[in-house]
Amino acid sequence: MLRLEVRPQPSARWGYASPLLALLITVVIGVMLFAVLGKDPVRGLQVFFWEPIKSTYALSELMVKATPLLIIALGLAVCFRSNVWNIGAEGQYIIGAIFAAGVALTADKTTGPWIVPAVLAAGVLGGMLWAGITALLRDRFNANEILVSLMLVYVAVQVLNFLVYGPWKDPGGYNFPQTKTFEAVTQIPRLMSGSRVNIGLLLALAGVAAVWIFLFRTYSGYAQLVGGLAPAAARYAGFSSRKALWIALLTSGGAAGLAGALEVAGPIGQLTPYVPAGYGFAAIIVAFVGRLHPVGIVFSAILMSMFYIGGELAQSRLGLPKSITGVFQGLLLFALLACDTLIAYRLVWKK
Amino acid sequence: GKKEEAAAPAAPAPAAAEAPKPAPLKIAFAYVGPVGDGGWTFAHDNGRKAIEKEFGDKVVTSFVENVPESADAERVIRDLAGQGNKLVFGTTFGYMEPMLKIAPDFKDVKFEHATGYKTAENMRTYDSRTYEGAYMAGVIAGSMTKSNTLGVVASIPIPEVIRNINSFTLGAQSVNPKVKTKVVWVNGWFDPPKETEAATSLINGGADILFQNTDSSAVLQTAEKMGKRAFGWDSDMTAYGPKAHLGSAVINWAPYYIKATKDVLEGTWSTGSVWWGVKEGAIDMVSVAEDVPAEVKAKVDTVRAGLKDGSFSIWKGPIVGQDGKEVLAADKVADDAFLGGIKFYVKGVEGKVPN
Amino acid sequence: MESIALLVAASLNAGTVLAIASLGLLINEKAGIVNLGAEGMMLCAALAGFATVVHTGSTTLGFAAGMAAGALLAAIFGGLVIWLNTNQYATGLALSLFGAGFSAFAGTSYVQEKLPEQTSHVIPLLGDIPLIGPALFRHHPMVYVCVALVIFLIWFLYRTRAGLVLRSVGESPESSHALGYPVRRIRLVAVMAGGALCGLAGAYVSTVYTPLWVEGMIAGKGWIALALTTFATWRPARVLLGAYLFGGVTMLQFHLQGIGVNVPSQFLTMMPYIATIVVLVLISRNPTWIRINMPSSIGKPFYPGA
Amino acid sequence: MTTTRLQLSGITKRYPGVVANSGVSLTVQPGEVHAVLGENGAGKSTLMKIIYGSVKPDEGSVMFNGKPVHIRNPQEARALGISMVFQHFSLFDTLTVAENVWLGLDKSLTLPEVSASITAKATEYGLDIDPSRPVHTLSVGEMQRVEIIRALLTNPQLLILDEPTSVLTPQAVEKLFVVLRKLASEGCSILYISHKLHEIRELCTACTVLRGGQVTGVCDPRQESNASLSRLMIGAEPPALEVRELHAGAAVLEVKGLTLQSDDPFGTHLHDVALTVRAGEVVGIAGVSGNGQSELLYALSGEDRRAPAGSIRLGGQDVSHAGPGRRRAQGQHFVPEERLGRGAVPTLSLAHNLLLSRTDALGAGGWIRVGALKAQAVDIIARYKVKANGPDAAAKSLSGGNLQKFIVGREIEAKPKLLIVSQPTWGVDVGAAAQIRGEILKLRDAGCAVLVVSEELDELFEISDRLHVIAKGRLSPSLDRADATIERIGEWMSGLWDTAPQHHKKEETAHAAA
Ligand SMILES: Nc1ncnc2c1ncn2[C@@H]1O[C@H](COP(=O)(O)OP(=O)(O)OP(=O)(O)O)[C@@H](O)[C@H]1O
Ligand SMILES: Nc1ncnc2c1ncn2[C@@H]1O[C@H](COP(=O)(O)OP(=O)(O)OP(=O)(O)O)[C@@H](O)[C@H]1O
Ligand SMILES: [Mg+2]
Ligand SMILES: [Mg+2]
Repeated sequence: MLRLEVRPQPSARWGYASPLLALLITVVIGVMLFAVLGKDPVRGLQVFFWEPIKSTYALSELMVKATPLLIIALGLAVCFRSNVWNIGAEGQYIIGAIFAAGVALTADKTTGPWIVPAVLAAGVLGGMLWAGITALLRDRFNANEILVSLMLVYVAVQVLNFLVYGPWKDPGGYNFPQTKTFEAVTQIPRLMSGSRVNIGLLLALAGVAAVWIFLFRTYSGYAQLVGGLAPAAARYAGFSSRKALWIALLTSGGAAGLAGALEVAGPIGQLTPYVPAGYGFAAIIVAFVGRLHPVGIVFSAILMSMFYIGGELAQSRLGLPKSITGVFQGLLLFALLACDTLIAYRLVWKK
Repeated sequence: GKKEEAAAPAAPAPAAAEAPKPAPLKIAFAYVGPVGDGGWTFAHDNGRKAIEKEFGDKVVTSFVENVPESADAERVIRDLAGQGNKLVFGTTFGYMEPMLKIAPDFKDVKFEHATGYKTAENMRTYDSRTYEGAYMAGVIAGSMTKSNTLGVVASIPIPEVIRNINSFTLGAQSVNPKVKTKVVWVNGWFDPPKETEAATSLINGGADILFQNTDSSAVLQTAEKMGKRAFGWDSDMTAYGPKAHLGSAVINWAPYYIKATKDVLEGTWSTGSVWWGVKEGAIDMVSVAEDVPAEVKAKVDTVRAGLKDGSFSIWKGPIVGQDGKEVLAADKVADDAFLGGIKFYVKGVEGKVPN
Repeated sequence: MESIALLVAASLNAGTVLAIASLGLLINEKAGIVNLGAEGMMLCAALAGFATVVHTGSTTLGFAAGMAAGALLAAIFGGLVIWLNTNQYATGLALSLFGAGFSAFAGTSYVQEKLPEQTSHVIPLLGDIPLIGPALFRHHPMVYVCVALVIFLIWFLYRTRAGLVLRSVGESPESSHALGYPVRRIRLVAVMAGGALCGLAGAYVSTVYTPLWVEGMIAGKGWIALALTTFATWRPARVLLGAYLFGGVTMLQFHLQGIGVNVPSQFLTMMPYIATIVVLVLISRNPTWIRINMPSSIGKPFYPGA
Repeated sequence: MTTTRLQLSGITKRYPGVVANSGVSLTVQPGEVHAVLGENGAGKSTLMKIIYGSVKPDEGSVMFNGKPVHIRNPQEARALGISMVFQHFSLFDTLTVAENVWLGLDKSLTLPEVSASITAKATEYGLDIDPSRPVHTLSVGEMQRVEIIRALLTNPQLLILDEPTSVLTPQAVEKLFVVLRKLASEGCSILYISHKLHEIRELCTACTVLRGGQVTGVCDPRQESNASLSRLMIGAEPPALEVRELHAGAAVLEVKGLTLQSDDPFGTHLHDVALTVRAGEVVGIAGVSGNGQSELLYALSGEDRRAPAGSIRLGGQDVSHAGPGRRRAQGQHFVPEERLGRGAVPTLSLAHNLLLSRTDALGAGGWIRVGALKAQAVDIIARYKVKANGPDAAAKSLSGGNLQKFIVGREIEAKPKLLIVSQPTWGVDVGAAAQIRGEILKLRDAGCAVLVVSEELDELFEISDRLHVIAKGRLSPSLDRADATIERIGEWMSGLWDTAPQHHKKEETAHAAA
């Protein structure tokens, strides 16, 4: 019988090989799925893995999609590594978008370019505020953060709806549920003309470095890690678990809020009921597939975006339903979780 | 299985290029929901199929479903335009801004946007007068109700929906002045369990005939289960509740879609705003139940005929708002601007318009 | 009065879905496993149940198919979590995602299908009592099955040896293992039983509660069910009570709209979620209470040495 | 001739990296109380688990009552008539006594029947217990009673007791021996594990000694001396410790009126604890585990900051509400009893584990200077002879003793003014234990105040200058080592020092003033 045996030391090699093996398994299952559905598997793989990167424009769209995922997942990595289970990033993203929109709506023809940092700061603040509710309830009342943060997503959606259907509705918009389009000055500066990639991408990459340094090179990052790995050791060391909780939630909330701000003031350009696009949930997979490591997350954000875009393209190219994206994403995460077992264990044959 | 037809050829077959015939016109649709929602997107997809049937190998159509009205819409629609589609339909309001952004970059592509109000040189808007169907449903409901209480499961409080609730009520009052309409908002277009709960709550509140402005058949099914009556919406829903079904207010996008395709094929396309209704064959009340008395059916026929030849207007004064104040003076006929901005309930609708 | 009775009836009906799923999750958690994949299991089960009824016309078979689908997905989850010691939260989330994606993917051809007509269920005599009859005795049999299930679970967990073993596994898997109980197999059975109940709830939604199939139709009920186990401090009777209460709050938002209460509908829509948070806070305030009632090993991996 | 009750031959069990048992043979006769002796990690528990079926041997055979058996799981063992009381209790805190017992019985009894038989057995053996009480309300001694009753109810022919006395007061040990002798006289064989030589010599009629997983001797303990048993057990006699003069200085740690509700609902509340530790002395706290030691240590370390204001003073300053960081800054260092998970993060490297209590390798703004950190770890590894794969080895890859040496080294190298050590040599081999005790005494001689909490009386007698006893959350007055006897401490361990409260109060004040 095949058995698992603990390795004396976790295998560093499998640490890197496991995501690749997981991807391979997902691809193999994908190919089988295409074959079963009577679609050309080569064409299928092309749609998912080649078309999204085949041109500068395609690449830039891939980045547009990956940026919010990357930013949110970076925050979540800090959070999950601290053993705080914030699964309500979607809500924090929405509130971040709302705060950002609140600032962007104050802009008029005379507003200077300082509005952009203000919009982004507002987004961060909004995300932090929303995550702060979870932190507060966890801290003061010991309420389970998984459930609280999740319920707050639904509440955030309704707050957004209330605003766009009510007080913030564009007066000149025939009562349609959306704000007026923001002034051009609030538009997040683009990196190059002809593409929608904006400075959000740079912020995200800076975030990668910042999170790496924070987690692996600073004492407070170390305190977060210890709190996640061994809470009793953190208490022994004198690292405050409350502080860790707040840092974790505020970081991930702030990141999600920033992503929300970048999205409304970037590609969307107004607040609509359709701001929630599921990035907050997808970022959870991104964070895990990236092994909660900032560099790993860059790759997983790109991979996940390829699945998204591939799913869209698969419709117009192959006539496949969009939900295939979710199937692949779920499969990848399952495969990765299973493959990760090989880091700490090895397979042995035993009678 | 609605999917088979969906498999559009990936690219024009090389053989087609050799043929002397001009390459077929590529037409693409971006849908907000799944084609199988049995409602809004389903109806649009029927329109797409009608194009295929009408023009045969002169056109090639494809679609992308479930395109969120977020930053994704722009990418998807841009991709559709970039794929060589010369006519692109966006079938939900939320695509307006993305399509406006894309249109200037693809001057040779015609963009058609449903339910919006902004246009561009190569982008026009179209919509249908769904309230005409609502009015006809109201006529039937007003005649058939025993409790004089009607219920509406409403989606999202935009003018179109409020207009439909009002028109439904006006239709009912035209045959039964005692009628009251209760409204429950579910804040979504497509959420069957919630629609079910809302419908249940309306029936519990005394409504014996339900009407909905949401896209699923859940309301009709709930009525069926609870022994009440209801209508189909967007498409003919008889099959979902044969006993409860009083009739379906359907949208038929085919005439418009065929016209738009023809415009492009013949080079006569020009921008503007199009709002079609019963008159153009875009709206109808179909499959009226057998137990609806002949005189009620006749009344519906009269309304339909009147709308068709323009002799009848639903929004013709005097119309009184909830507070008893006149919102439309006697003999005044509402213009499209008035209709497009309705934010009030007419007398007989209970509750308050959200916000 | 009449409308109150009907509100009660609707609340019981809405609560039943939550209760069945939540009881399943309670069984999981009593054995020490948290399955965040409830939503995904319910969705797949909803589709399986719906498809089965479409093809066979039998609601009973539909329920069975839903339970099988739930148990199958739970078994995958259990295999990963119990044998490969993967993180329970991450694996549950993966299941949620996969379940949502897979059901949407596999269910495309069922979207337009409709189910055979349902018979109404009125208990003779009792159903005719004014007020009480419509409130309590005109429900689908599943509503009563759910109550029976609660009674059964109370008996099973607190009166039988098997129930005691289940609780012991959740309380201290190390001790159970030392006494010779096959902890991992027991946990797997518990996880699958929980999955089957989530599946039953899912199939009930798609075949009876809202008899149609559309993607994502569980609409967060799996998550509420998850919150309910904590709400009920892992006690079956309180799960039922909590579920009815939540069913009630859900129905109340429409009821209030229907009677014209002047609050933006968005705030009414928020109510069940805010209520969940408020209750969680109230319940969690007392750590001793939680500690005594919560299965101690919940969410923690267990490796039997050797 | 009676058949042999149990015969093991050639039992081998390998774990990754360790051979826990290697070719072990063991013979137990009916009615025999057979000791299995060996130091920590010798493989005693593993061998017992193999007999009980909860661990599968890689090689070797088992005969029970003359027949070869393959015991696949504890149920089968119980069916054969083998019962076991584990070193670490296998009880369920939130369940009642009766439910706990029920889980250990394979017969299809009902719960009321189980309760009745518990009461019957309890009377028979004088093990008083209420079947309806939840286990978390029991004292440790009572918990063990539950374990023993559970074992007895299976009417065993072979009863395995894995270190049953480590949690008992000397008086309770005597009571246990009465029960065991009665059982043996009824024909039940007993396998008795301990590393307490005098207990074994008092109780057992046969003895198998293990060292490093192998049998190093079989003997009749009644014929042996402590020294000869010890030689068998560790291969040599432990090096004698040199005890030096006491030069106690100023009080470093002063605790007064420390009353604290445990934040663990199943914990022990502290009641009016008072103690003083002066520079240059080692103060020991004896007591059976679960009597408030962990609560006291949490309060002293700063991990629990709810102590009443003024109740804990460090170097004259009130630190009752200060966290571990602030106390460390004032020169207090602490070695907790749980090494993995509290004293060290299992998955982090040794170097990174230094940062738990040391901040010397931090640069400006909390920047971690990785090079400096590693150098520091290399230094400790070398100086304390830690067997490890370099500074990058994960803490959990070290054996318990080596990790303990590393942690003790980490705290001692910080040059503390006050060192608090809990269970300094738990699970540590004799050589390492001697090294650690030597380091503690060296520190004392250098003028550091040391507080040691331990359950090993021998150890406390060896290194302490003064002793306290903790019982039921209350701390006894202090006793100079010269005045302390095993009997007196044993009596105090059951909380019986109040017989002459006036007298002791005075003594305590005298110490505090000194
Ligand atoms: N791509 C990756 N995916 C998953 N985990 C990773 C990845 N890279 C590193 N890790 C893990 O994350 C932790 C920190 O890695 P990091 O790369 O910061 O260490 P490092 O820079 O090599 O350390 P040092 O420089 O101190 O030697 C380690 O536990 C490592 O095993
Ligand atoms: N499940 C396990 N996995 C790996 N190694 C183990 C396991 N159980 C025991 N060991 C190792 O086997 C050896 C023997 O352990 P065992 O528990 O039998 O010792 P012991 O004699 O009972 O010690 P103690 O006196 O501390 O109880 C030790 O080195 C221990 O670390
Ligand atoms: Mg590096
Ligand atoms: Mg042992």
